[in-house]
Amino acid sequence: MTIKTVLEAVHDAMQEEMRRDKTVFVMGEDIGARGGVFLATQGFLQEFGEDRVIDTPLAESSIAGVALGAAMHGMRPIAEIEFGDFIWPTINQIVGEAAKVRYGTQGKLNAPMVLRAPHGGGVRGALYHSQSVEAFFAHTPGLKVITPSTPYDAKGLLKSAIRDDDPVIFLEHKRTYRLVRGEVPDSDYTLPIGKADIKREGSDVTIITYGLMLHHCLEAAETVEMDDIDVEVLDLRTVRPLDIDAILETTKKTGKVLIVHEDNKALGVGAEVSAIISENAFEYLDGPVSRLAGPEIPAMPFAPPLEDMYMIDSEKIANSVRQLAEY
Amino acid sequence: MTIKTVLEAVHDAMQEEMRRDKTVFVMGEDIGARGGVFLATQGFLQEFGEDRVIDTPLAESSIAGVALGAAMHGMRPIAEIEFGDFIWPTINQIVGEAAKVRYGTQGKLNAPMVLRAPHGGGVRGALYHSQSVEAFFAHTPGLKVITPSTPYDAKGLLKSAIRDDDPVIFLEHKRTYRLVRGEVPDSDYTLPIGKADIKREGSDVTIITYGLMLHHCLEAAETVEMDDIDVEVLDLRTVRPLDIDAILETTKKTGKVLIVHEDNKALGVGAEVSAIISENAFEYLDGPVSRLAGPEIPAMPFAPPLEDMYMIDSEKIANSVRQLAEY
Amino acid sequence: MAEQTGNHENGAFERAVRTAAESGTDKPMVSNTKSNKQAPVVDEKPTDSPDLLSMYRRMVLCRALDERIWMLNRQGKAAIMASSQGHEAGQIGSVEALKKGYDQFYIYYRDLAVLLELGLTPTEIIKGFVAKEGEPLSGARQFPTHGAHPEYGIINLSNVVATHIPQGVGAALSAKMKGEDRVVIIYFGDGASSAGDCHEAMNFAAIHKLPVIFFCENNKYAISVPLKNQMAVDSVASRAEGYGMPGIEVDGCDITAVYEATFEAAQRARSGQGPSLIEAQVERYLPHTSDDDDSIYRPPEEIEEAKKRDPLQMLKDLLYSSDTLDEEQEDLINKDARQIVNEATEEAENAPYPATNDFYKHVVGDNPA
Amino acid sequence: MAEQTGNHENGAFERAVRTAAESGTDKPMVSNTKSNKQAPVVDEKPTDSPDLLSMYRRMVLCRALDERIWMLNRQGKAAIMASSQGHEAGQIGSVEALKKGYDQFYIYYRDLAVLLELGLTPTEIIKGFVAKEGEPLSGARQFPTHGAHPEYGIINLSNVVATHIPQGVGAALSAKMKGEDRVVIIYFGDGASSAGDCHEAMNFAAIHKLPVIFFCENNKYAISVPLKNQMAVDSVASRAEGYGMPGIEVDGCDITAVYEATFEAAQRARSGQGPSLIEAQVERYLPHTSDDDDSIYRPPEEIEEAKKRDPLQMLKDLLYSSDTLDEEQEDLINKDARQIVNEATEEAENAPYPATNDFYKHVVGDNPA
Ligand SMILES: Cc1ncc(C[n+]2csc(CCOP(=O)(O)OP(=O)(O)O)c2C)c(N)n1
Ligand SMILES: Cc1ncc(C[n+]2csc(CCOP(=O)(O)OP(=O)(O)O)c2C)c(N)n1
Ligand SMILES: [Mg+2]
Ligand SMILES: [Mg+2]
Repeated sequence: MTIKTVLEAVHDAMQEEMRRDKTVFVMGEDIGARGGVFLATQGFLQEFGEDRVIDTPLAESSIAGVALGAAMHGMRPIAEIEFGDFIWPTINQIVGEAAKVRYGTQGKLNAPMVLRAPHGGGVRGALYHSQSVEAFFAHTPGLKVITPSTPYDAKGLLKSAIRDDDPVIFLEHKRTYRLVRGEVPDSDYTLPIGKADIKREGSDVTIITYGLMLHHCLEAAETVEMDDIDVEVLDLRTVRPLDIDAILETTKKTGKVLIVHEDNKALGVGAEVSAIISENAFEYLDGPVSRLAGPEIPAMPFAPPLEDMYMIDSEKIANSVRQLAEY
Repeated sequence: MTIKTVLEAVHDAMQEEMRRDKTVFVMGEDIGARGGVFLATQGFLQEFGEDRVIDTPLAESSIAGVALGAAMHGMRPIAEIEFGDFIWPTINQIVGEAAKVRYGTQGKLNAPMVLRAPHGGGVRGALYHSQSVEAFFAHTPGLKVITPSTPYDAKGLLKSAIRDDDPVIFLEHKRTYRLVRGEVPDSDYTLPIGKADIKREGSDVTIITYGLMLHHCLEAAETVEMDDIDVEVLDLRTVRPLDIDAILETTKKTGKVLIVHEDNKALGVGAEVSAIISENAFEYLDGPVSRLAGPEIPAMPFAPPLEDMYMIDSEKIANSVRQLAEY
Repeated sequence: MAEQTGNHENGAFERAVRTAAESGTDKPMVSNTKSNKQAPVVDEKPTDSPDLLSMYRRMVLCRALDERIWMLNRQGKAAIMASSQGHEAGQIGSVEALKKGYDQFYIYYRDLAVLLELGLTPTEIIKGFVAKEGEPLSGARQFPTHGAHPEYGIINLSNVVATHIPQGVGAALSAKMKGEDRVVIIYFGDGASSAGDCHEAMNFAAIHKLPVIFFCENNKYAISVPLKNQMAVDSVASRAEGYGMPGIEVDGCDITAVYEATFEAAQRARSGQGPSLIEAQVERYLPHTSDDDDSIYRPPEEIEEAKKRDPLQMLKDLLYSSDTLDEEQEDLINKDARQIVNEATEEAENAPYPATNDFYKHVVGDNPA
Repeated sequence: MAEQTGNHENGAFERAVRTAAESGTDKPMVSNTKSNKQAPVVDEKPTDSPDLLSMYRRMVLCRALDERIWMLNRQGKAAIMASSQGHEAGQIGSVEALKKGYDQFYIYYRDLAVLLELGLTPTEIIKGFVAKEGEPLSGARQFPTHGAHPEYGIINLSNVVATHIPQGVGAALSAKMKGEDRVVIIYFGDGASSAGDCHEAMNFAAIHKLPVIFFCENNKYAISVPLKNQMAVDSVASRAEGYGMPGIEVDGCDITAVYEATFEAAQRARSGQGPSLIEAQVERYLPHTSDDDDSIYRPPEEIEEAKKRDPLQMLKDLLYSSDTLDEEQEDLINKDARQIVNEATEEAENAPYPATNDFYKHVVGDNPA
């Protein structure tokens, strides 16, 4: 075990997979000599050469489309979109095309590609360097969408994503990159896509969350311990497919669920989790399935007091937990 | 009052608005001499000339982007995307840009544009002429998303969309175009964006739906009348903003809600409606908020028996209603 | 990566090949007539001078098949159809210049002749139009001609115009990375050239000198939108220079001209000299699709004029003038084509609809979402 | 459509103008020095020979402001900064050739000099970088320099590279439809030229002969990606022909060359002859932004070499050689610039953060979603 940051975990996962499998390669803007704007591919150009480390033109649709083409022909591209906010031009190639490759060819073709992007806010990134983008992909059959929260999860899940035979959208919360540290095994390991993880056991209230928010939720859980509220925290890790079993199990255990995410509320991941619980665990509920999510404004404003208003922190979460516990 | 089809209603709404307001114009593929692939702009070129009826190149991102630019400078473009399935390249300009114009300029600019697209299936359109696309836009603060079901609603709401000062996504279910007829006032009228409409009153179970499905839901409501189930049918009409008041009111009335839509289930509009109900009307529920939605495959396959498996019909709806009624 | 697609209906196409052989010409058969009985032929070399008579025969078959499908549509039996009539020389001439079963063909909906050339049988193709079991590209999940046939190097993923252009470039990137000398040809219309994806893909291919042939079938219309509303220039090929690759305009109704241009572009691609953009000037004789009514926007005289350069007629004239074809033979070829198409129609129509049991399959690999 | 943006801090910029006047030159002041006291000047005509000394003064101010913001960033006070150093001649020369307060300027993040030229004060600009109340473009909701100032014709909606190119074309379409003779200039980098939106927008503008100037500030890098990985050609302007518009390469460090090229393009645009693509070859002296470290990917010698054509130095040399500037004057200009920037810095730093009471406002017009 070694202590790593999320960024290091992402870097190492790619590096190890590229060493392991010659068909794995990376492409994206500034990933070559620059090593990526966040340095996720630092040293890759030197180690793997410019054939496998492709600095692309500023053209996101083709980054996705070229990766998709290569993936259908035996390669395993990892395409980086520099910021989640610039991922929209890939929707046509990812939601429209990659997600339907297998279905539309009756399984004759498949597309083992990973589309990585740092996303999320709380980094003074303003409207265009803070957006959460998971909901768009999580709505789409044919895709898998991963939103890790810890170095351990990030590495194990990214390796699984790279080895997966279908398109995987891998969304790294950029605020976790250097902020979140944790133990990572030194040996090779993978984690299953589509499995949630109980990050804290508890019996009174469940918080379901993912990504950066996991850490605020854990903090909030500590806080409300003083109020004698015993909180279970379920980290979804994968937002498509959702781990329905895990969601229902914790719901049945506590009877009270709060879903927390940074993304806008309407039609976010929380809506789906809530609907799943209503449909499948209605009788176990001791209180309304509740959501605490980003406000219905477009991403977060720049000026610090405005950004702070947007971001969900442990205090806001603790308040919501208390409310639910009292219900 | 005159009996019109949905297609005629859409055509008339645009024609009347173009006559009323010189800043309104249409742009899109084949909308000129061809009058649009569905003939929604038939006769427009002759009446309004090619300055106001612009046949564009096959380039959806620029259709949205050019419309947005024109809208920020005093025009009211109605941009047509030929099929919903080709709307993905506009996401960057619509979700990324148009939705944030007002917020990102602190209200100094706004974008009174309409993006129209025929969408939805049940027309033997296969994977790429059947997709439902509302969820992507409905998730986005700054946008309004309209999904009309009747000629009356289509005309009144499209006029409102054209007169609205913000970007409106107007999604016409292509199966309703010629299939659904209804009375339309001969005089000018508009309908409020964001107001749902009770299309059938009832007391036992509520169905919440929109678009083509409304008609199947009404049919199902008739069917289950024989089982002594009195169904209320709420037509959302606008899927962003959702009419929360109307949703809660009918929930409180019947205590049992079934949401029906053709779009894929996960993170669809139904998820949000369900979550809203859980959060705000938990105590009024006599049964689990349920969803009947398109299966989790990418749009509908081509061969008739496969397409039929995808589509939700009144029988499937009636069964779900019976289940819920018995709960 | 690829699963087997199941049994193919081979009768009709086999017969086409047999008929061709029987009809006896002076020229030897081109080496790459294909039979579906054997596995797809890998790495077959195109020759310098293709067998024109054989190409004529295949063109006749394609035209007959195209007409039949259009008719089936008019009878309410076949779904939407985008006719290849007027495009055949461009399609057949270009395929002929490439290695079947090895090179990759990123096609679009109008490429009926490419499908035939690469090995799909008329029966299989008609099955696509009537959505029947055994349709080899998508199992009739998709519109006719869409899906993929990896063994034949056919990829036609979606109806979304121009999305396949970057994908084809990705296929070429893969070939280059693997050190294969495979060429990827990407077919698309004039309409597709306006899309951002076309620009991004061409630029990418040029930067990396990828083995790609961008093959534009310019029929001067994107549905109803004429060229003048699509671009302020006369030629799509003129864009090539701005990407740093050769742009070649070629008469797309002249099959030998197309063959030669494609052959040269393939040589450039295979020898590491990078992509080329070929603009084949073709004609569209029918409405955009069977759903369209071109009389609203297109003067009939224009179509009459276009018919003067019917690629079928042009090739026939050439064969007559070189005494490679006579009337008797022509009749035989026509008759055979009709018979093949008749049999294919019957077989396809009599086939059942696909079973519904795999409706939920192939969304993702193992654990469905 | 536009709301008032509230009070502007005018002191610094007014002083710049006054200083310019006081410093007394032989040439008359150009007519379009601006004061924010009065309403934006509409339809001011550019002249054939702009006042070089005045332009020099403004360039000095811009450079001083740019250096200050960079420093503020290094002190942890200012947010991310994309420096305009090396781009100033391209920016000032082009604005000078257009009608301020009438023509529309679709800019991108590196266009600091354009903002100054169009009327933003140094205080207002610094407020953007320190996210303070009174920031006129977005109320500090957005990154510095982003938002809009309709009265000045400044639009810089987003950080998403190239999205503004079709938007600018839409603005030009609007002008054409309304029968105004407004020109829209769209500034973008070499990196943006790779994006699909750039292609689609240029094509659209050319088809409709819209009054647009596509102004590419080619500094040979998109962050760390050098031209050779962005395109297989030497010049962005070479793409113009493929769209049917003139493509002009111009030395972007030579302010008069830029002025003339833009002036001509504006005349073409205003007289209905359609768009032009100007490629101004400029230099980037600093890392991509203050977040970047260019030593990883850029040889220092390259930057040294680039500094030999520093636009500020080039203009200064020209003024010295024509005896329009002497050392005393130069000192005065520098001193004034420093003072303006000092005062602006102080004013901006002392301003409060924006109030949070309109946090939920301006999502949509009336009924918030
Ligand atoms: C992205 C996209 N936009 C619009 C359409 C609708 N559409 C289908 S074919 C077509 C015209 C294509 O013209 P062209 O590329 O010239 O090919 P042609 O049909 O003329 O061979 C259009 C607009 C589509 N399929 N995809
Ligand atoms: C669509 C998009 N992709 C990526 C980025 C990240 N990014 C910001 S600036 C930049 C480089 C732009 O280079 P260029 O257009 O040449 O402008 P320059 O900064 O050199 O003036 C990139 C890749 C972005 N902002 N938008
Ligand atoms: Mg065409
Ligand atoms: Mg640059």
